[in-house]
Amino acid sequence: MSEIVAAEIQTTHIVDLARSGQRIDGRGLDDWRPVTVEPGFVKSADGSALVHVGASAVLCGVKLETGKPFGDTPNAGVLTTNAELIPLSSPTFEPGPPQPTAIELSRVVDRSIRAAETIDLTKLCVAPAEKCWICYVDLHVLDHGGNLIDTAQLAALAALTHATVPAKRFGVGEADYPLEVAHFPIECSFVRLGDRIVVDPTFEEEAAGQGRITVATDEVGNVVAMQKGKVGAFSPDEVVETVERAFQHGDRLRAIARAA
Amino acid sequence: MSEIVAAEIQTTHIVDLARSGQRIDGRGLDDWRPVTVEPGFVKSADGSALVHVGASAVLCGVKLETGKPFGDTPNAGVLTTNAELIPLSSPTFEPGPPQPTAIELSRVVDRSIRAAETIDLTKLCVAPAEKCWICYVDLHVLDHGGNLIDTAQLAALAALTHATVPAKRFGVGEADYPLEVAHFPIECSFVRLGDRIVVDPTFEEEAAGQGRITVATDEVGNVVAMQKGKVGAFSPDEVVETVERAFQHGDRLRAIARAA
Amino acid sequence: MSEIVAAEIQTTHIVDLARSGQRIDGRGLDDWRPVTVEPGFVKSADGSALVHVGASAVLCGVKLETGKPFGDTPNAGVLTTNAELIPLSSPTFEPGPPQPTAIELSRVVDRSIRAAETIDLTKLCVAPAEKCWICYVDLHVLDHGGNLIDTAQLAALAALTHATVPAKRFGVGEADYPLEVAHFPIECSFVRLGDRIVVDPTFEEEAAGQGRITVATDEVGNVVAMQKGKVGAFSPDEVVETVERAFQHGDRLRAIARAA
Amino acid sequence: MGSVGAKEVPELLNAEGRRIDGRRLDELRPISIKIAPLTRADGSAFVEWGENKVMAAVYGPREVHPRHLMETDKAIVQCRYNMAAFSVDERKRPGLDRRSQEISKVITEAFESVIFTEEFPKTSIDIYIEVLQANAGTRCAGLVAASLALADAGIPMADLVPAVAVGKVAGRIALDLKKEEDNFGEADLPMALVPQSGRLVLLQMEGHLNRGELREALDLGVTGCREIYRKMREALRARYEAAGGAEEAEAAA
Amino acid sequence: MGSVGAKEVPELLNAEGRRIDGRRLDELRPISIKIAPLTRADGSAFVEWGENKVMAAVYGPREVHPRHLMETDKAIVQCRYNMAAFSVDERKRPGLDRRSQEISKVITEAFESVIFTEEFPKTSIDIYIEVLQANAGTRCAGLVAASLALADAGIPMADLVPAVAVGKVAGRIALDLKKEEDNFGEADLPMALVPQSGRLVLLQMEGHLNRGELREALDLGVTGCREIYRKMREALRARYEAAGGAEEAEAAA
Amino acid sequence: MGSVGAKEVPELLNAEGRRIDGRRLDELRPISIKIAPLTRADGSAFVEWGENKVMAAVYGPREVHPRHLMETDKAIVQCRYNMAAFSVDERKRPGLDRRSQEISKVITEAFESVIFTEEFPKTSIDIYIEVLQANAGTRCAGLVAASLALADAGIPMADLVPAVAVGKVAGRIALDLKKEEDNFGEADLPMALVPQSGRLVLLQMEGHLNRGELREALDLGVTGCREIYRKMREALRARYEAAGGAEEAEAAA
Repeated sequence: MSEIVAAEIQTTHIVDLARSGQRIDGRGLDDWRPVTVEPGFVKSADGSALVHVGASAVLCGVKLETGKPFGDTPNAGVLTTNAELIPLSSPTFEPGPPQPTAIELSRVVDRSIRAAETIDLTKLCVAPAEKCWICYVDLHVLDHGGNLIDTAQLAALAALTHATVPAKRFGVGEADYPLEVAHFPIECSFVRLGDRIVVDPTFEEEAAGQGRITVATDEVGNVVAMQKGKVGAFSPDEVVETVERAFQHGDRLRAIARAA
Repeated sequence: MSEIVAAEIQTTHIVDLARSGQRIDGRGLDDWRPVTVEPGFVKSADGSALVHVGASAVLCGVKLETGKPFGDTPNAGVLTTNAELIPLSSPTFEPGPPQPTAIELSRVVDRSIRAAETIDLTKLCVAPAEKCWICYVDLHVLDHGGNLIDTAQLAALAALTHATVPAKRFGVGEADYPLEVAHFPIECSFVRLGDRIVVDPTFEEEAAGQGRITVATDEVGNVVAMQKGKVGAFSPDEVVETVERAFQHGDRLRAIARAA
Repeated sequence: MSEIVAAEIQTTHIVDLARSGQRIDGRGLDDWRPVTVEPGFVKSADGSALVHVGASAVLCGVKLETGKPFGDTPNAGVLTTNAELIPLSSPTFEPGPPQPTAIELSRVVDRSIRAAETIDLTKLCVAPAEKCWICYVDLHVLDHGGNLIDTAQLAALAALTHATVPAKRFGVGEADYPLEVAHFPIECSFVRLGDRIVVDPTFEEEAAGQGRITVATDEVGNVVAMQKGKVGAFSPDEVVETVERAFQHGDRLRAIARAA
Repeated sequence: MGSVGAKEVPELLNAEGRRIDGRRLDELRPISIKIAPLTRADGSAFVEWGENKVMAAVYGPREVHPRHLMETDKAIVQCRYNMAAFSVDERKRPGLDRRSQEISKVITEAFESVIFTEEFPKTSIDIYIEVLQANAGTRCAGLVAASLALADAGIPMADLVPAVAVGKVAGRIALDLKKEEDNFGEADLPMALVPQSGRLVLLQMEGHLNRGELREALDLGVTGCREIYRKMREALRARYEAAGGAEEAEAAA
Repeated sequence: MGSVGAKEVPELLNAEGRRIDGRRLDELRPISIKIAPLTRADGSAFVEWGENKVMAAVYGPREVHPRHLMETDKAIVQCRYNMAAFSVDERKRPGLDRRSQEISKVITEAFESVIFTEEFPKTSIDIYIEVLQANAGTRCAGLVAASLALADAGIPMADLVPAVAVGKVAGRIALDLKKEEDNFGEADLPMALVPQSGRLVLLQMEGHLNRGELREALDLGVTGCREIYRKMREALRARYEAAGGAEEAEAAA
Repeated sequence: MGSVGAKEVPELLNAEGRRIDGRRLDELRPISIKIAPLTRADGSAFVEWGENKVMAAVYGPREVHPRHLMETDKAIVQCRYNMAAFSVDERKRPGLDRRSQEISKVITEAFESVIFTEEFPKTSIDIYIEVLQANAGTRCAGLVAASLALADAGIPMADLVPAVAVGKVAGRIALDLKKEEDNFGEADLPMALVPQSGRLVLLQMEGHLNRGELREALDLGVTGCREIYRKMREALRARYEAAGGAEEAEAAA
């Protein structure tokens, strides 16, 4: 049986299940897989978190260094997010420079963090136009079991939430202090399976899906970022539906990320 | 019919025509296609020109920025020419780093501008060894209908001729002022078709040609640059013939570029 | 006859010979091929040497420039070794970025030079944290007849031994002066052929070998670097044996490199 | 949006409800379309939209390059969105940066959602978008130009794909932001619509919108897309009438 | 070793012969092993060794990519050793630097020396080692993790490959250096052993050792490798007993 | 030429019409040629020309790599001109810069114009030129070396390809510029001749030459090429006589 045929059969099966409100792993259409958050997993980072969402695992490490502010934002520090889809994590990833999927992943996570003003970048300024903190958020995908965006975003948020500014090490203060986190955006992704829209898709559901939509919400009722991805389309009503669902999941996940 | 056979038939046809003094588009052997020059096409550039030569179209944008002079020329500004053979412009161009053809294009255009001392680079010095203007000449090929070198060079010359030095924006002067252009080199390319040498070759004539030669002349009777390209050979007498013809075409094209 | 079969036959032949204490070029198992060292081969370098070991040829050029010390070693200059396996030197090398073999070559040569403290890097400091000498050791492989590591390392040592610090040219002194060389490490490589271990392998012996081991010794009785390479294994006793042999060859080769 | 440490914010909306360039909140910038400006491409279009200038070209269906990307049951779609070095205020280094690669990806996926790729197995449909002059909304302008270039190339599609960005300016939802509005606005939401199905094939968003604002933004965007759709069909009709006319003239000659 | 211009040297060995972390000269740091922590890989292992955290995964035997590397008479082995950007004190730029490429090469050659590659012609066995937290000895920790991942993937091998680094600290030969010892020590000698043959498949060295010290270092390293070998087999046994137990439980259910 | 802001110009031509190194205007620098200095290449040559040292090697006809460049009706020619990092005063970063890529292209095209490529369809003829020490005129020295390496490799060609640069120094047309003349000269015109046809297969020029000077430069260059052609043939003859002599001696033994 050719790969194409096999994939088609699996897609049909997954879509048929969804039509009757079911999923291959037994979840309901609006259920997440189990989520675990281990902050401080990596001692060499200034902040870190290992997040599992079902079979997916992403390790985020935050490092802070001093550097020069950008010319157009002399009073602000710099936040930069990078994702590596290392071939360890999936048979479909290859070594080499970041591919569009990795770039989209890092940019969508970055957008939620940035748009929500998670970190007040002006507080990362040390001396205007001279010196500031550069905050690197590095996402290391370890196991690709689907829904990497949400897994990675949760890891980034948890790593930032538990990060320390190494002021002493860089000679810009007497003591290290916790990085201040102002907002807590949570990204929540859905895929279309036929006429149904399911949350937190597995690897197989993503492959079978006809369009993905990611909605980032903050803790005070704002949508702060969205991204429609993959081949497929959503009606405005469907978009509004995913936004409602994202707000609900957001509250629960936010509690997990902050408590961990 | 294989591609190779088809190409051979077309080559034979083009060479046969040339033998009888004719060309596939009805021109004489020493005729250029229609030339149009639209300066100021791009407002975001400090100078720009869209040039059409027959079916070929090249957009040149000039941008000036302040920077540091090179160590060995502390009293001079910097001129740098870059060409992109973007895949939009021809089925034969591929995305990726510049290929030898793009590099040759930018270097041959750059050589004519530089050797003719088109811009007096010492006038781009702001503070010796400290600050100077860096003049970027970016060539964006939009449609590849043959003779890209001359089309691009004309676009570069026209864009420079109509460029403004953004002194105010960069805080090195009270007001912006026109970039001073000292000389007006014009490049003129030929290909060999059998025993005949035709000017301003089309895409098909370039493919059929047995050697290309480009001659850049200035407005005071100098040859300032030459480049033999492609597989093929020219006798010294033929070289001298192309130089004479290049001087004549140069005068006419120079008027078009400056008037535009 | 397939290439694989041909290679197997040659391997068998080479291993059989070694079992009876013989080699394809008539040498004994512990004999080097003829070694010649031509220092000063390249006038544009501050130090250079062309070294032939049998059919292998490596040209090393040393250049010194002033630059900034690394942040963590403000009182030291910088030594950097680079090897290019240019496709001129072997049918098996391809153009492009350095491949693992070239990287291993440069790093193994660099390790012997660095670990032996061949150059006292603190003497390359001009002004602490401000200015220092950067010493580039560039290895240009011209002919790959086997045992490139030792050939290249000998070229590097000879080029450094005969190098001049261009103090006058860089305006940090009245006159140029010889680069001070404190130690004289020599690398010596072996390959396993069946149960025998032969020194200075040819290209064919390297292909037939089951493991390579390189030992760098200095002039005062220290092993300063080792590297096991290629598929294959060595017992600790065999390692100790190669160390003894490396000390003996080292003394003879060191004399050649310094005398040249 | 919310550029940290940015300069003083201009007045983006005046007392009369007019925007910085005099437009109403639901008004588009002027759009002009030229079909088939290029000779080598299989299809092309040039769009001037406010102060944006965007060229798009389509090649294909043609051989897949590199070969290992070929799919046996359908055409692959490859879109490359690129900005000319001189298209923005500060010169951009040539080549695709991460932003351009992300935009290339979402535009590719938008078109894969409407092109009948299964009609051309083992081929590639290559879409090139070149931003020559940029002033906010270039990805939408690029989508519109590329959609017209696809039509010009005769690629079978479910529909044309109009696109527009909606934003939030001085606390109000506004259509089709220009550069100053985008820099100092509070949200940006580009979208692309398939008019016949009423579904969105591209949707991105960044900023702050509450539930009500989001609904309003989606509705305003859909209305804007439908207006652009009319302009796109008009341009194609004019082109084919001209071409048809020319052909008739030729036939009559 | 001997970092030029480096900071003051800490006391690496006290009067009682104890090292900076209280270990004896011939003592290993604590090692903990987790087999099969990953779901997508064909085999995987996670090793915590002192303050190192290293993940390894194996894929294969599978199709060779890129194709031209395929060998008709055996499997190729491709190992990629990579350090996470945040695994070291000063952030490392993502991607393989020259050091990582060299380590990838010597580890590849070590495993090619024990894997029965001729059983899987025309395939690739891909080994990925990710250093998540580094504290000296990562290539050895990576070899141990990769060796266990190969076993977990069921790749036939002559033997497991334990590895350890030996060094010289305050003039004495010491087993399994940690970061401070590595930075200020006088020699570093990482090695990997095939226990059944007693031969070394990886051996590197840098620093200063005389003949006697070298012999001592080799002997101490072999002893250390044999201890690690025991831990590796123990971890695999525990894993398969647990798995077997689970299967029995399932069968009984 | 005319380096902006460069140092004081030395006296390039003295009252007796002698140049900076004592040569007349139409005089070449000394040239010495070694055929087949390399063992691995199919053909090779080493040329010392004034203070230039250039090595060339030829491999082929051999399998095309990468495969997609293969042509079914002829051999492809691939020339790579490269400068060693230490070949110039200021260290050059390893790898092909834009200048080297352009030179590689024009040299490739020069040789494609004389090699009988149709005799070896589906193969590649690879030419490698390494500049080890540079002092103006390296592309011409490289062409000469590569031409001899092609002959040594037995590649069928219409003719050898001698090359030389002509320039303008202190207002006079001069043959074979050295570095100071090139830096402070007013024009540089490298060329390569096919002696039997009298045609040029490489021609570049930069600087200022009026019509008369250009004619003079071309003529002087052709004369220079013919002199180099004699030296090239002499070197090949000497090589084959030596080789032949050796073979006879072997046969007699």
